[in-house]
Amino acid sequence: MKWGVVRFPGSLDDSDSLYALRDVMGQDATMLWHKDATLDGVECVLLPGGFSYGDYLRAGAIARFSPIMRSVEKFASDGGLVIGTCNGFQILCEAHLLPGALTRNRSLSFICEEIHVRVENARTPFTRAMRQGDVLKLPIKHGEGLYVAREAELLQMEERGQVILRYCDADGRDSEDANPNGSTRAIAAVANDRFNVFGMMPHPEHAVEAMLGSTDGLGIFRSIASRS
Amino acid sequence: MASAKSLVGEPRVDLEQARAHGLSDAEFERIRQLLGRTPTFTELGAFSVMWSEHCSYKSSRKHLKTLPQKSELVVQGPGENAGAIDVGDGWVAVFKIESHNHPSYVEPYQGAATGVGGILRDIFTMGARPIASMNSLKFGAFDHPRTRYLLGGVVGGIGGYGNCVGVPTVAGEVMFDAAYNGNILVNAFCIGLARAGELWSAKARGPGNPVLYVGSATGRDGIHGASLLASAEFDAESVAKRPTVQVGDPFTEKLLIEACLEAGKTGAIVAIQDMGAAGLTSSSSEMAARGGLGIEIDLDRVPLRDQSLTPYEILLSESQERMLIVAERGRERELEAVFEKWDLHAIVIGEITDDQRWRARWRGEIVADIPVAALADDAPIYDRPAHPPVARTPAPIRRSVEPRADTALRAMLSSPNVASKRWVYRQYDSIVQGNTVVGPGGDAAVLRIKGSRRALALKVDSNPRACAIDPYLGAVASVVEAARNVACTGARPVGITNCLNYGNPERPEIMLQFAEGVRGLGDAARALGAPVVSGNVSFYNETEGRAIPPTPTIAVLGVMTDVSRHVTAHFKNPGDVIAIVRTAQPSLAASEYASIYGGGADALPAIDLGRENALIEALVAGSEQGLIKSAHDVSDGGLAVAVAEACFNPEQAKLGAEIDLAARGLAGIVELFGEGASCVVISTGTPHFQALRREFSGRGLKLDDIGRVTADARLKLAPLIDEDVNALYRIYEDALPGRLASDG
Amino acid sequence: MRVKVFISPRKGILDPQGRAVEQSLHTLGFESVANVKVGKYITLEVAAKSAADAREQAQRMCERLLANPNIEDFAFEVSE
Amino acid sequence: MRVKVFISPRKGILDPQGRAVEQSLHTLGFESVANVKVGKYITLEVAAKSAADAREQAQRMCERLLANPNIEDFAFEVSE
Ligand SMILES: Nc1ncnc2c1ncn2[C@@H]1O[C@H](COP(=O)(O)OP(=O)(O)O)[C@@H](O)[C@H]1O
Ligand SMILES: [Mg+2]
Repeated sequence: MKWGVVRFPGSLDDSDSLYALRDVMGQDATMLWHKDATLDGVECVLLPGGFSYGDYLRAGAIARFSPIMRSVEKFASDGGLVIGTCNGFQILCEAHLLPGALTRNRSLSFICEEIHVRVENARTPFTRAMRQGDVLKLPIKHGEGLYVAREAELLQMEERGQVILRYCDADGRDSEDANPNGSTRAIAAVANDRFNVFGMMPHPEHAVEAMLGSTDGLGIFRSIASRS
Repeated sequence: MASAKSLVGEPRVDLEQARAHGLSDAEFERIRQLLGRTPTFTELGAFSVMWSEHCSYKSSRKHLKTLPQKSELVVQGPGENAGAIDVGDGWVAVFKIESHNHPSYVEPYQGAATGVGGILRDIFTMGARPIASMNSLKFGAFDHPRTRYLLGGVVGGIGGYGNCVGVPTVAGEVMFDAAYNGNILVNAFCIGLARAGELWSAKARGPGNPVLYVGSATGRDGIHGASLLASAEFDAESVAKRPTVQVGDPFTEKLLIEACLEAGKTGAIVAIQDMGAAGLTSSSSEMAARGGLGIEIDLDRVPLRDQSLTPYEILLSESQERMLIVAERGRERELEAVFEKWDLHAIVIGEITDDQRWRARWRGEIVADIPVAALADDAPIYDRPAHPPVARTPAPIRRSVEPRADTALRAMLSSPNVASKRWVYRQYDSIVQGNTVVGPGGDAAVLRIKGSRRALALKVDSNPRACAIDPYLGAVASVVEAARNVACTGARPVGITNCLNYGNPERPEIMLQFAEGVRGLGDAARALGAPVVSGNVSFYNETEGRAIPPTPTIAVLGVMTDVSRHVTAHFKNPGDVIAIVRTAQPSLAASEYASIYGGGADALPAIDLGRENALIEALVAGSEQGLIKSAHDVSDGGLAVAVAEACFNPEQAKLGAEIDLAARGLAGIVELFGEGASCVVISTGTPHFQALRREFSGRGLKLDDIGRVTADARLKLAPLIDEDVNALYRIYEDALPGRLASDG
Repeated sequence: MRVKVFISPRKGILDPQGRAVEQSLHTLGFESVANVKVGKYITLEVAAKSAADAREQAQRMCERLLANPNIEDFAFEVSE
Repeated sequence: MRVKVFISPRKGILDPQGRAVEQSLHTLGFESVANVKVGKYITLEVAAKSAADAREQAQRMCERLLANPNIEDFAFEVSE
């Protein structure tokens, strides 16, 4: 599968994502520049973590107007696969490609630590290589990861299975302590209603090598790659 | 040649004015001699910053010269923006530490943030990509009214800046002590990697080469900031200097990192330096001075945030995120294109000349015209008197009651100095760039080098309590502690950077502390074969006449040849042998125990540097052979705390330890809680114990089997302590957040 | 024309910052303080033919960039 | 009483956020926009004997907590 990782000014995990895809997983992956309009024929677009445009105003608010985002919107509306991690998730929400928004963590401070999430829906292109109920150990590192959406919208999302990952403890149980940022309904990842656009706050690209703590991020990338 | 003119409306330059600029009468006289006339106001400003302690090292230079600066691995010693060491496989590590103490006390968030920004620029101007940061923080007593505010602001600022530029913060230290109530310390470290043979320089070459300005526009930020703030003692009045606070823009810094590293690949950069303290003045004059050349700058071309800035202000501004580049003539376009790509502008503001003068023009006038060397090299060098204070340190207060050992252990684990610093470091991105094998929480950070089996280990340490008792031994202890932390991971210490935080050097007793500190640093560095390749001096850390304790902050870089052999601090398997090795007997002097319960000593145990080096060698050899399962340095809180910490693996169900103190002759307060003797708690599988023991005994050290790792999560230090490890862990983890959440 | 934009967290949306500020104010002795909301205050200048034109531009700026309608409400004022 | 507090980056102090927003507004076609500053908008309720009392409390809240005097200016309005 051919992947494109978008580099915005202020992207930070762009090289790490490319490394995870290319060097660790042996995928065909290329860097895309935010000022370009072309997606270079990729089959999956990854919007990486970071502080695009310094996260000034609101995380992702300015990046969503980068020239490449037009193409990403078009690509998504044609059914192309788009995944946003951390800042990428924030950008996708700002661009209205995903429902809801990400706001300041409940603690008001940046949090970098390993957390656990549970796979809530394994019938999506982003989770199909895993099983429902699987618990993944992944790192988070963000200051604005508290997921919010309108109550009616949340209910609808739950019904359709758009809540893809939820924070939980190491044994997969729900617990207030296991929700690191205070996200509504402990939501860590969501998809759009067509299930081709996906955003997650944890960093799968930082969980691909045992020496660095976890390989659970591979499940996400393998799911996507298994399409072709 | 027309000499520089004063401008209409500029203040008159006389002795009074020179004094207001922090110059001594003799210094002012010397300036007039060097120029053959009275300087203009703009020139006076330039001299005052360049001849400040901060930029000229006038009081410290004589001592710093004595430090060991060479080894076969040193690629760049002091003199450039940062030092560099060959770490193998074609890589060079570039690193430095710097203070941002006073700005952080005035405005903690921005002060700490801009401290991080400044040290990053020192690294990437060497052509190295920054790969990790560390910080060393000293606050006042935890319950001092300003401490929480300062702690929150400083940690927020370090995270706010570091997280946004994509450089992981991988280790550090935090201490609370009433001695810092009015003068906190914020020391920031950064390390980068470059390919061997591809370092850049800050030495101008080629008369006629253009000088380019890159980055943020110039504002009134920090004028007389670093120089005055860092050179003047702190009192209530300086709080009123607030409007000059510098604000950091990490987003622009990130663009600068990428753009500069990309621009460097064109080969069109001759020299590059960031505009740090003393901004345009220091960067331009220092680059010219290093090349033995002159430089001419047209101030009308400098991008300004506010058009009303005067030449004086433009030259002295310390606005952040700005770089000065000397380019190869005719290749400006290539550089401009790279910076445009990153939405930054490179603007030609001057050129290199061959007349060895530092000249600035503004609106058709020459506003400054000074021999480059006068500014950058001819600051006076002082051999300041150094002798001990008349009064000696008062003898420590005796303990009235001896607490129970288990009570003391719990008190220690909940002391902010010993307790987990997770509250701090979880606010830092410690994993970006994907190299952090061991992040904050370990004895030292371990970073792999992609495409190589090698890894780097890093730690920063200081020991002001020991330095207060004995500034020489305290400095030695700080070096060996940082080095030992690095060796505990299996890495061999290869280089040192340091930030020397002291009081007012014009006071002989402070100067003695400083001289002794430098001597200790030098002796320890020599003994460990780890040269000092960069550093920073921060004097005048005083409030209302009271100096901080001498605080040399030491960062050590270690290299391991095979990252898969790295060692961490936590016990691994039940049944493993717990062993300790020590270079001397512990003591309560300068200990956390004495600071809580009283009863310290007024002398430190001697340090045998030969044994310290042997300990490091044995740790490295043992881990390279895979004989060590865990190694943890005994530091604040002594042996009892170190063994407890080794049980605290946050990643998995806790293990316990069973140690019969009585049988080993360790069942005393000093044995349990004493510090100062380099001591390491090691665990190893029983089959490896004898081989490991031989590694130590072959080097004249004794590795003592003191107990076993247990599956039962209890800490048993018979007959004194028998505690539930999970309960202790909660005390240790909850201490900082709990205290911060409680009112007051 | 000068434009002042006031952005507040929408009712019903968590405002952890507002809550933290409220608690700190209580600790500082302002015990009666309630209902604290922390939003953004943006000021700018814009060339406009008329106040109506400026208002129209401000409205579009808020909708497109300055506020996020999912979580924020906005209001603005225009003056010479 | 209702209090509205307006906090802006102090004049002369770098406001990177304002600059980023300004550039983004230009890209979105609002080319004439200038001098963008991004600050905070805080609203709260406070029990007060009088408008003067409320103003006095608001002043102290701003000085002690809401604004950072090193880099920010503040203003406020009080209403019933
Ligand atoms: N300011 C900080 N930033 C990052 N990490 C920190 C900071 N302070 C402490 N740490 C981490 O917490 C752990 C304990 O630090 P410290 O008490 O200095 O270690 P030691 O026991 O060697 O003295 C270390 O892993 C250290 O890197
Ligand atoms: Mg320490």
